[in-house]
Amino acid sequence: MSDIFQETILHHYEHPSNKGKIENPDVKISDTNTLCGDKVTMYARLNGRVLEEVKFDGAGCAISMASASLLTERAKGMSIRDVIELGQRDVLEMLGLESLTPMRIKCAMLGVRTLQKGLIEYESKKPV
Amino acid sequence: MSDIFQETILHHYEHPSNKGKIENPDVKISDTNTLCGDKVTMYARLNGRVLEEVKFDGAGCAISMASASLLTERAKGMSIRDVIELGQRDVLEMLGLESLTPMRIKCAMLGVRTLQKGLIEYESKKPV
Amino acid sequence: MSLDAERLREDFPILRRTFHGKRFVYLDNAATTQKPSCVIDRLSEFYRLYNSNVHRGAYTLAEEATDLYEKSRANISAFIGGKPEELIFVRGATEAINMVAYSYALARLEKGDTILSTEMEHHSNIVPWQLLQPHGLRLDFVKLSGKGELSLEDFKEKITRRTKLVTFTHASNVLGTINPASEFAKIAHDNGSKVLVDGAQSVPHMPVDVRELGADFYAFSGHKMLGPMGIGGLYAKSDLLEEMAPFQGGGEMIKEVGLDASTWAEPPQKFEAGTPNVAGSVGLSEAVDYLRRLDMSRVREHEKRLSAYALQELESQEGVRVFGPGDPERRGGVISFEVKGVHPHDLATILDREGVAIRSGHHCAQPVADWLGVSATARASFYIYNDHTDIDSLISALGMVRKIFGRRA
Amino acid sequence: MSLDAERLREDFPILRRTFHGKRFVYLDNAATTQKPSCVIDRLSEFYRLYNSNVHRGAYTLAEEATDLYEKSRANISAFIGGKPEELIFVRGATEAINMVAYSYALARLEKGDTILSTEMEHHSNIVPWQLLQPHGLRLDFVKLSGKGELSLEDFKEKITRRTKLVTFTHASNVLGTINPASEFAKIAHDNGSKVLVDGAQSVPHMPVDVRELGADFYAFSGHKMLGPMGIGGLYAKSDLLEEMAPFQGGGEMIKEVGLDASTWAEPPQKFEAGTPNVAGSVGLSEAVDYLRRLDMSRVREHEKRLSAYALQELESQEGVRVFGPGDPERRGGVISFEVKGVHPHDLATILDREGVAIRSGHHCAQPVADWLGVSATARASFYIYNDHTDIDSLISALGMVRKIFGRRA
Ligand SMILES: Cc1ncc(COP(=O)(O)O)c(C=O)c1O
Ligand SMILES: Cc1ncc(COP(=O)(O)O)c(C=O)c1O
Repeated sequence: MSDIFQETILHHYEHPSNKGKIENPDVKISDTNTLCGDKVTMYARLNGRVLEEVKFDGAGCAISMASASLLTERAKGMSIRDVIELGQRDVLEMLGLESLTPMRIKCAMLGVRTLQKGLIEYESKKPV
Repeated sequence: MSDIFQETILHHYEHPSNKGKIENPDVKISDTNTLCGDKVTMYARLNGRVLEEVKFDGAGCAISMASASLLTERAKGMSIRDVIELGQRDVLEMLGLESLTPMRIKCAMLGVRTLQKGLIEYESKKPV
Repeated sequence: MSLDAERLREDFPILRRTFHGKRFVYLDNAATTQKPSCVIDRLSEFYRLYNSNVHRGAYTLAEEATDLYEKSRANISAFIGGKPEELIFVRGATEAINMVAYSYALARLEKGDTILSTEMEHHSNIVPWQLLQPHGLRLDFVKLSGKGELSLEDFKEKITRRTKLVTFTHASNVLGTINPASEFAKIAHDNGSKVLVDGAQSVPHMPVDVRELGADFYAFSGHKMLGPMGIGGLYAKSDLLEEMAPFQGGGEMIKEVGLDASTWAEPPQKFEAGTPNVAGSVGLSEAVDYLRRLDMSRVREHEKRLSAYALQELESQEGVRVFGPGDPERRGGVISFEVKGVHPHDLATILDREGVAIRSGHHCAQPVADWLGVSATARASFYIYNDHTDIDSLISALGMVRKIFGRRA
Repeated sequence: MSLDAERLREDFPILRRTFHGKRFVYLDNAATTQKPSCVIDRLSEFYRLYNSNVHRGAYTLAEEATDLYEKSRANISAFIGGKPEELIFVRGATEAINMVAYSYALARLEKGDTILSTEMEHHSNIVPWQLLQPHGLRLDFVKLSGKGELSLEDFKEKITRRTKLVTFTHASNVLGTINPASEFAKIAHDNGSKVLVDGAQSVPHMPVDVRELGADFYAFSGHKMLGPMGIGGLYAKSDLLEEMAPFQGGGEMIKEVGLDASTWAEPPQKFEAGTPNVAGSVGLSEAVDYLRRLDMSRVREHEKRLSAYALQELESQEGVRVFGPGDPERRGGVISFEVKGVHPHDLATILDREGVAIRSGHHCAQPVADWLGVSATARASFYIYNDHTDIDSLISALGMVRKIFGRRA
């Protein structure tokens, strides 16, 4: 049954990676999934255009929390550009899922969309 | 067909009785049938509690005009009380009809309801 | 290829009824249209298999219903050239216009700003604006002229710097007149005014593209285009939806609710408070598919031909006077007329005995009746399932009217 | 005699569906209920035989439709103890409450007057009042206390001379709590305040008599009581309807329209602008007949028994916490709960795989969730076609939840 709650997701839900705050982060941004009430805050410390450290905080369902946790692992060391280009396919792949219903896809995308918004804001504020 | 447009109604529609104004009437009152746009003004001159003269003016469908016309004939000489007690059955009888649809009943009752309203107002204003 | 109305009638169960022993000839399509079996069946199917509340359920049925609802939105919006998120589901054209009145005009305009409507409007495009007058908004009306066209001259005169919104019907439900909507919209936009088009009598009857027309807002009713009752749409440009205030408050339209303050969901949800009429949206989407299969240009051609025939036949009748423009190119399939010496209600009653359903009255457009100088008119209005034989029935029933009233006149 | 839910299920085609190979157990009745065949068929019949616009047609079909519409109004109004002319047809409870907000509160109250709502309300009974705050009306909320009851003490404290309207839900859609509506109404009336009761969760589930309750306004949704989507009612006392201002402007609600000014039709028409949802009214009337045949006291008894069983079973599960009052006498068939360590969404997803449909979220009542100190709850809600076996399915599906999440916790 429920292939959706397989090992990776449950593991990251119960033992999230990089959960917590970053002191004096370059990026700090929160968002909620209105439909569900999932809440997430994404933190990043940058070195030039590269994400040196990524953390998250929040509360929500297994899908939203596991995907935020997986994202922090994945995004570390990536460039801003590459993180901004992450899409649904990438997130599903991280989660080890083939598909999700439209409702749950929103949970899965909460972390990455939030981080992307934060990076875009960061870029637009940075003196060129 | 259309027993509704029988002789009496067509006659009174085309040759209405007592159509016109009464100068210095005791009762003068207008009303419209919103659904149809039928308009009627009823006039009455009273002698004590008896209607001595009744006229009507207005424009509308055959049913409303014929029933107003028939009413002026019928009401002449009646007491206020008796006019106020006239109901659907009486009006249908005057028109020589057994029944009317709810929509057309409103047309048929326009004249009598208006005159009744006028008489009630007249009574309430009269010093006792 | 023209429409085969006789074939199409088979899709409409109600048209198999008889009244007073006569074949049913339904000519009150401007009021509401009949429904094809596919729409009726789709509604049943929805309730038998997919009925659920939308957007919030985490179970399969709710996902299915949400999917149906949002696909219906996209389909119906595309039918008039809009994007999915530009369509708000409402009860009908009336609610659509009231929404613009409250959420845009009342919330965003300033005291002294003017709304320019016209004398050709349905009450739904007059009364909502009158209700704003006590709040300091002004209201003016473009005049009727000629055989029942809006006066372009008067329009240009009445539009001023204070005119923030111009609102007019795409097609008149009394005179049949089709207004040059894109021309009017251009004048309004050049003046810096927003444009609301009442499409209740156009979306069902001709190809409509809101972008080509240049409408900022566009209102229509599902029940006048083969769809169920209780569903319709307000198209609005995205940037306007962003800036508009909510209309009704409640579930679905919020982002977060606190006791002190709340924030709103993104459009279109922001304007859809409460449980939506999902079944209605699905039924209307089915109606749109049906119309699309017929092809709206052919629908328009069909009605043009019918109108031409009806105009010609009616005008050849003694004592009959037809209102509105004479040229079928410039009018829709709505024909108001009067028969000398016979009140429209009496006319309608006699026609009903012959199986012919027409409307009589002011058709919720009293200012048009006032302009015509009548208190009521008789009105025949056509749709895809009407054909020449229906008009022949109408004409022969008018013979009966003459028999009853005429011999005495 | 108690309800035979298994027999009743045969009337509901959707309940024959299976999901993921499992029998469908629908436990989201507080969101919307399923429809019996008689309601679905009645809708089809309306469109196949009686579809017409109402009130204005002079032909037989329009008379028939008008008759159906007004008989439906009388029937539905009588179901809650009202007179025909006291029932306004609306889309649902949300629109009903918004109508009171605009037509009564905004139009008739004065700056500084207060509306007293409660922390127990659905967003539909919070946001419409918040939208009035910029117009100078004040808003206050009676507190929740105990296991999820409204604090009588706080109510008595918060009601002041400026409190012109008290509004509260008859039954909570999250906690299940049934409020002592007539007691509250009496306090409000003694204070000179009008009373609006949100009956969305009561009319479907128990005998309701607006006069006994002492409600001045009463709001409810058809889709939550076996009826179609897109139809509901606002009951209001006649004298209030007289004094209220129109809500939406348009056809049907007018007496006479001039360009300068218009006059209004009598209630209820005054509040029903635009073509009404006649089919919806007919479908809801059929639903009311179905419920009347079942007998609303038996419906209430049935749900009470089900709730008692569900409460007992849920509370005996490890890690399950049930919210709301414990006594089935004082609660309706709505049970919110949480399972330790499992987010309500994940719970709902796993249950769905077992064929059990429950809701998770804030249920459009964020202040209740805030009071409970959670961001979401799981909610099972019952209706006439549910029975003990459905609750057994729920409980055994919870076992699956434990299997997946539990072994790790
Ligand atoms: C031109 C026009 N506008 C608006 C309306 C109102 O539509 P509805 O009654 O469906 O809201 C109608 C039809 O009644 C109409 O003909
Ligand atoms: C208590 C309560 N009030 C109001 C509503 C709103 O009803 P609707 O969405 O049908 O307008 C609901 C249901 O959603 C409810 O549970």
